[in-house]
Amino acid sequence: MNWLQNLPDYLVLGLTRGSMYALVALGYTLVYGVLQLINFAHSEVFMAGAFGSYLVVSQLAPGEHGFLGASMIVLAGLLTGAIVSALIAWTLELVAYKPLRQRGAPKLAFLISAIGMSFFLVQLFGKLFNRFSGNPFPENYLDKNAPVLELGGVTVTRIQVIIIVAALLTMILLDRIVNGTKLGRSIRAVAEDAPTAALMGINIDRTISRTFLIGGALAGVAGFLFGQAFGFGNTMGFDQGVKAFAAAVLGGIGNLRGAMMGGLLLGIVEAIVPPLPFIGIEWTDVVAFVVLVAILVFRPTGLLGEKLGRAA
Amino acid sequence: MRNRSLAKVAAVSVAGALALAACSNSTPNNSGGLNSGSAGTGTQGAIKIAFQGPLSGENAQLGINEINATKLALDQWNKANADLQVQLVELDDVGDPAKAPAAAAKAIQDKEIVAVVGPSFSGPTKAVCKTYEEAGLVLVSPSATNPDLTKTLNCAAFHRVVPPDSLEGDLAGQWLAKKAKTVYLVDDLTDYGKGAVDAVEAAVKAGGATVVKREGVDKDKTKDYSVIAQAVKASGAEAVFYGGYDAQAALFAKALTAVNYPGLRMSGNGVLSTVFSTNSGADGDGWYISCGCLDATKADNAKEFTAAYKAMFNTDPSTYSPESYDVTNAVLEAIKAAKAKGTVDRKSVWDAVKALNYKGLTTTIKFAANGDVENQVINLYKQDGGKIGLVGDIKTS
Amino acid sequence: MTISVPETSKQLIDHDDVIYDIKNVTLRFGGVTSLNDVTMQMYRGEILAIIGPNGAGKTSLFNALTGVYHPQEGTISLAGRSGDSHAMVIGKKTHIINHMGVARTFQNIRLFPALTALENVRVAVETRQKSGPVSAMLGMPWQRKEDRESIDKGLELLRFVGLREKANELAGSLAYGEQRRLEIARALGTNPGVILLDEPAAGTNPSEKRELAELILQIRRERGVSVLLIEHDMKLVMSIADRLVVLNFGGKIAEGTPEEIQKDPVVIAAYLGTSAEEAAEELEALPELHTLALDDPDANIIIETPHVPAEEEKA
Amino acid sequence: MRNVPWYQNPTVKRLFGCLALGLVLSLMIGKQQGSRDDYYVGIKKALFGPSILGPRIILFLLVGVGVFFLITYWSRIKPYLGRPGIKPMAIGALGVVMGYVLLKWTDNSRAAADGKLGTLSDAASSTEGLSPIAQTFFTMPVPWILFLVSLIATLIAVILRNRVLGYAAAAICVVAGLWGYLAHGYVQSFLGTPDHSLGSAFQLLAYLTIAGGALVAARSHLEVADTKNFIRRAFAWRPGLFLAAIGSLVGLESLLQATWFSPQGRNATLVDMSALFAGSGLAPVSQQFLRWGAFVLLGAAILVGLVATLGLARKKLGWVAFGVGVVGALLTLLTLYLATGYAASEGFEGATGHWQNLGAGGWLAAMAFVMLAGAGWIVATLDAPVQVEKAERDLMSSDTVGGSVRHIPGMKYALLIAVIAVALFYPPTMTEYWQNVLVSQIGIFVLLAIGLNVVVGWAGLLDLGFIAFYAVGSYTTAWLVGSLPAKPPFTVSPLWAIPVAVIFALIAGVMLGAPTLRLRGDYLAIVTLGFGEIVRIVAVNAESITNSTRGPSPAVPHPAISIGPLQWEWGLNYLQYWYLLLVIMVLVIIGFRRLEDSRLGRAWAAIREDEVAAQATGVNTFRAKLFAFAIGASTSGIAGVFFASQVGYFNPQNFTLEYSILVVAYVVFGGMGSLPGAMAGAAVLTWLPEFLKEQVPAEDRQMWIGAVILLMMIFRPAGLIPATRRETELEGIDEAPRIEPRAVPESESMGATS
Repeated sequence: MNWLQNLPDYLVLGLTRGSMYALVALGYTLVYGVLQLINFAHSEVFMAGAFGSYLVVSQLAPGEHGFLGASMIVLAGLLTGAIVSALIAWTLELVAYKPLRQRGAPKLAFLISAIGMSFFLVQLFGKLFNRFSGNPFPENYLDKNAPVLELGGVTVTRIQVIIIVAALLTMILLDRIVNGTKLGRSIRAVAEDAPTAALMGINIDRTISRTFLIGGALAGVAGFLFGQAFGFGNTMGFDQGVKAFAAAVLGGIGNLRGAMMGGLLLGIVEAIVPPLPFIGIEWTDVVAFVVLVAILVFRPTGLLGEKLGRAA
Repeated sequence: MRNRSLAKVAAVSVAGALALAACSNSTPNNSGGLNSGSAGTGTQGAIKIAFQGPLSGENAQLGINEINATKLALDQWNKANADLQVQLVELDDVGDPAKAPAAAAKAIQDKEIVAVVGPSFSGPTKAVCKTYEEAGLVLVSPSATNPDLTKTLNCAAFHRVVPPDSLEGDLAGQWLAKKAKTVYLVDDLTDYGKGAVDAVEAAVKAGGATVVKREGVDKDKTKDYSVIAQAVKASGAEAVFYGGYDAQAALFAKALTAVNYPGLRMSGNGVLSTVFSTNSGADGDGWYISCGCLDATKADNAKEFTAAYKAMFNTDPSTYSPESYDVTNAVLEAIKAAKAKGTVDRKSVWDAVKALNYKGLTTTIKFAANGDVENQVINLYKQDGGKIGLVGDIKTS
Repeated sequence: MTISVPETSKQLIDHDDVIYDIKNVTLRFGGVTSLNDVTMQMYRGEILAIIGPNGAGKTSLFNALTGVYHPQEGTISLAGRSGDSHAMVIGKKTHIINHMGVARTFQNIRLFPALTALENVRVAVETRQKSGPVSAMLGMPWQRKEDRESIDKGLELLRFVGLREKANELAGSLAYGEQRRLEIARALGTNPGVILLDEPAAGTNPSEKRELAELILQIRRERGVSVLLIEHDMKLVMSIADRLVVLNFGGKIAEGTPEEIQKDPVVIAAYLGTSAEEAAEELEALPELHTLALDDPDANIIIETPHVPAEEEKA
Repeated sequence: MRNVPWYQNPTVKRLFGCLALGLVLSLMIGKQQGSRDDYYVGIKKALFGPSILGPRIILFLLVGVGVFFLITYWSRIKPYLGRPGIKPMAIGALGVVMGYVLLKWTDNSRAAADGKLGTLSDAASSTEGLSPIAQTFFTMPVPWILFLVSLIATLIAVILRNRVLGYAAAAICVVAGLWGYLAHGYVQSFLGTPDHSLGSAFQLLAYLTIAGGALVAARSHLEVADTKNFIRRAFAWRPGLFLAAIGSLVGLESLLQATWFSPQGRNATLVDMSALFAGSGLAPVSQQFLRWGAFVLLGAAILVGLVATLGLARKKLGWVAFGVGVVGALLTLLTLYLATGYAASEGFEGATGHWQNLGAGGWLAAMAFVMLAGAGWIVATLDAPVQVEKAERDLMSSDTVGGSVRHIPGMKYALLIAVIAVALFYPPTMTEYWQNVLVSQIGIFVLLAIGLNVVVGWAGLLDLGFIAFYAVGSYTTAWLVGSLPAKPPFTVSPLWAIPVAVIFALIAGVMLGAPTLRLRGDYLAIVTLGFGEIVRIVAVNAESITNSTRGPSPAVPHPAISIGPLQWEWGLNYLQYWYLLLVIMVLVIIGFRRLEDSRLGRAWAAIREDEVAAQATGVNTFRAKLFAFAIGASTSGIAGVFFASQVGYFNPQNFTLEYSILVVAYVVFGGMGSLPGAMAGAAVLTWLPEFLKEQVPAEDRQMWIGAVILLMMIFRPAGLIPATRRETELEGIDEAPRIEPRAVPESESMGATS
């Protein structure tokens, strides 16, 4: 069977797609953990990362580069993406969330202010740069389609390796931060019980804004990877954001391992199910959402449940 | 023009209003007072044409390609015809059928507008054509290619200078069937993409080739074309046809290269643009593109147009620019013809458009009863070295 | 102590009519056993108090009785209103159990703060009504009649708890004690046969406590509603309860009249965290029992005036 | 004290924040647009483009610094804002600037391309033969000088609280406002084309507001104003007066200045029109109405209405005003109908039929008559004389002396009547473009917001796939009229599709709700979002049922009614749709208001507040939530029917996720759980993009809307019109105990019994 023969190829594609979902989903989950809110503008943080890294990479890329040079450029892209996105996320928290928190606004008001911020950022970036949907990153320095690995007919290209490795390293780093540092402990404490954490001397405001910084950096990494792999534009965030949010919910929102798992699972499902002969790629999103609904109906708090967040 | 005076503007219409009052007083007991109001309607202050198309939103680039050409044509016209100055009104319908009625209302309520260039897209056309018809405004579209518009819509106001998708798709399908035994069809789930692929599908089958599979990839939602590219490759099809627009086709082109797809790639007129060639770069080389249009940067009789366009907008003309240029010129000719016969109003321009016989850059504009041009040519293009070039008439290539 | 248990208390209790029949109920959360083999009965017309140290499983028992939690073992059968036949509780949804004649209040007040006091009560009253959305939109006569009835009943209940004047104020803006009473009024709105009060006196001042005790007695006397009570304030409990059940670590350790419980070394041990023998010895060291009432400074009164209710009755 | 690093100093932080604000503003404002060839060009233009102060960035940073000082010294500025008259002055000043800068002053695009004051004055100031009054006004700095003079005079009056200065300032403002208004009138009659521009009327109102500020300053006793209560007292002073006053103004405008009849784009006022039809075959009653009837009736209505509301022999005069108003309104409409019909039948050039070629005048007259009749009715039926007296005492000062007025008698009805009059008679005076926007954007989304308010606002369930039910309604209609590839068992007119669409949408709502309603908030959100997307994708892919992206073909016909002799078809006229929509909306609103105050409405509120407590109180939460979903969905379905038959052609693109999110934004922006709020939110946010078309590049509109939403949530998280619990429902029962404790005390009761 055709599909079965190509399954390993689809799996690799799903893994790359899923890694990026997971990176963005982690941002949703982190914020949900500390604020119990959907950060609707997170998709725009992701988009900003792509633009930010492009501005740097497009300056560095022209000319001949060896392997080391190319790696440096990729690293620079990852870093600038992370920095720009982290800054945008931090600003976002400062402008769209903090004032509302101080006023004790209803929960939906946060959602709407984030939506407002999202509209604003999409169009501001469109105005500042351009409104095309598929701007290409420089590619010549990278030779991104060069095969790195061939295993029984499955080819893994250079860009795929970069995406998976970068995502993996970033997630390991995140795990170290959350479980191994003082900041991580305060994030977990705030997620568990903010008032008590405050009594324990944790600065809630600072913890929240640093959580946004971390989530933003992850999205920025994803932004660069996505842009380098598929192109970027001011509207790239929305759909990617919706899927990543779905992935976060799938894994159990507020749960970091859940977000990683949800992202990978969603990516793989999207890559392997639609090419089935009796389904079709036009049903990709339907497949994704049906899987989501089915899982939620049987596990109302996602695959791994809400570990970081509070269960009601 | 800062110190314009209102007086010029007002002279005509005020005369009408005052006459209305004065005369009616003097002729009691019959309706003569009412009729005398017609004194004010004999001449017109200005003649306007409207352009309706997407000037914002996802599809803005196509609209901008077209309106630029329209502006160029008008500019040239107004320089050459001091006695028949024509102004342009821009109507943005975002390419969305639901937003089109508002744009149409704006055109209809401005009584000085006598003809409309557009709408650019088929969906908005369907939504507003009847409204225009009722208002007596004639439409000439440079790019609405859905076959229904001239088949089932039954809207006398509508004309277009491009062949319908069915014709283009038909010939593209025949060409594909000659080149490949197995064809994989991908559309972008839009009105245009689906229509084009429908026609290709039928023609490919009729030509004796097999359609391996037909799939759709959402134009707005998808950036990652790797799965569909892998599916195309896995199917082993000898050729793939993509029905959709430029930016997405470029993404698809890259994905196909990434999976090392060995077969033939082809697409329709929506892809013929610099956006495709710049975005896809080397990955787009080898793509064949069919289009019922002329590449204005290449065709011989269009050098002047290309130069003037580049001079005015600092960029090469792109998809549908030459068509739009032709449409605008044809409409202006119709206005001129109407003026020669008497007054320029919606009715007279309508009649003049129906009677047009104008040789444009892309085709000879002479409308059949259903609103399509009588003479329809489909050309084949190919991208090489990052540039799209003309191959020739698709029937003979 | 100004409260006196009415002489009629005994006559109000019908020991043949069991409301709740709880048999061997065990409730676990993961590895934690929250209720362990609890068996007890509640009779119609009685004021039954459940006491025990923090974490003893009192609120878990309430949640099991009202269908919020579903115990893994045992049975709970219920005849909510007088004349009802017994039906099983476990597995039924909360609102169904409420419809069977059980109303409750919460330890940490759970009103609908953005609704007015009257509306809070009306929500409860209207759960017994029939009219649907269509008749409401069309303004059908029977719907208007029901609407009227719910206002009348709501106001009557507000008057009963002494909040008639506050009918139009937002529940969230009421004083703490008023919120407690409003919660009781809301519970009564569903026309229950038994009302479960979860620490109704928590956080109220002594005069409010007296009013509350009066109100609880009134609920039974005037409305014929049996009362199941969780309370830490021993003074209150001892003064109004007919019978007490003591829980510790999820299990029932004692059951009896207030005076029996006060003398029970097992109970005292539970509160002191010692063995029963030690407790019996330390029974003299009365001030230690201070812990019984947690944050109530004059809780040790219970020992100082141990026999008040019983003696009054005998007299 | 811990040593704080300099960058954590709050003042420094604030300064940085304000400078950042300036930076962002410089990026936002202006026509600059990036390019794919040079990614830096947009930023370069935004920061270093030309401005009056060199590079733009300097200008905007200065703005930032200004904001910084404003915030920093806010505590010192704030006490001044409490001064009587400051608030109306500030609001009025803002209004004048808006009227001068943002709004249109003429529709005649040949006179002024963008129709704004600046461009119009270029042309008007040099026009021979235009009245000097207008010419002077339109000589450029004049309007701004007028504005500055008015503002400074008022400011002095407010600061000094001098009575004479106050009156003088008020007079200056009135003169300035009227001057602009008249100047516009002259231009309009000079151009002789009908006009829909609002600039001059708006600046007049704004000037009057400033004048009000000056008056308040002149009359106030104290240094502190209690504006809110002052307004309440002003409205409570003479119930209905506010309605009568607006009615009078509208009436005067209609009789003296507005266009009544405009075939072929001409401009005939009432006088012109009566002359036009004088002696023609038009029904005599209408001829007389045009000639003198309108003046006499409106004059009488204004006189009687004002006298009645001002309190002389109120009741009977109230009925008289009511009668005159009703007769006037009916006669106006009759005349408009007959005259247009007659003109068309006589072949008058440009006249095309009944109700066609009308200007705003007739409609404004009808509006005025209805308002005056309403004022009369309020006076006639009112029975709260005590409050009327009480309010009078404190009316003319805006300071705290007066105390607050709890209930404003008749206010509810006055507002209602005003809204109805405007909803009925304002749309016909708008341009076709705005009529279309009103119907196909504003109206439909208001209906959707009303529906979603049930789900989000009342039941507290976050539904991000609401547009799916709208799609179900639209496709059901298309199916029932036979426009889809899948054919129905029988075809009907779209209007009869409403019940079926309601049922289908309801079923869809229940189908979505039943399995998913046990999910908590955010899980529900993503599941509903998925559902919305699934519906859209199915509509795209199920070609044999929905005709995919091509949409219904042939187009969905316009609705028609034919019951026996009654034949009515909704053609291409947007107004007909508006009135149909109005009927639907009124029915839905009445139903929903009752629902909100019903047992289900309270159950929803209970669930929203505390679901566990609601369950423990016996509320069947699942059932109530399902009802919310179903009711919301069916409202959305009705909107879908309306949309399908109005547009005729649609495709799955009209049902994207963005719309679902927008509707949620409308509801929350307006005020969650508040019916007027949700409607206002939808109306404002659908109107805004159309308004912004005139102000900013089309591409940037969504950026500004995002900013507006963001600011709204930051500064007013409860929304435009926040929800309030309705106390009035208890009025009858509540009055007694409220008064009892106060009425019993010694003095009064003793006096009464002895």
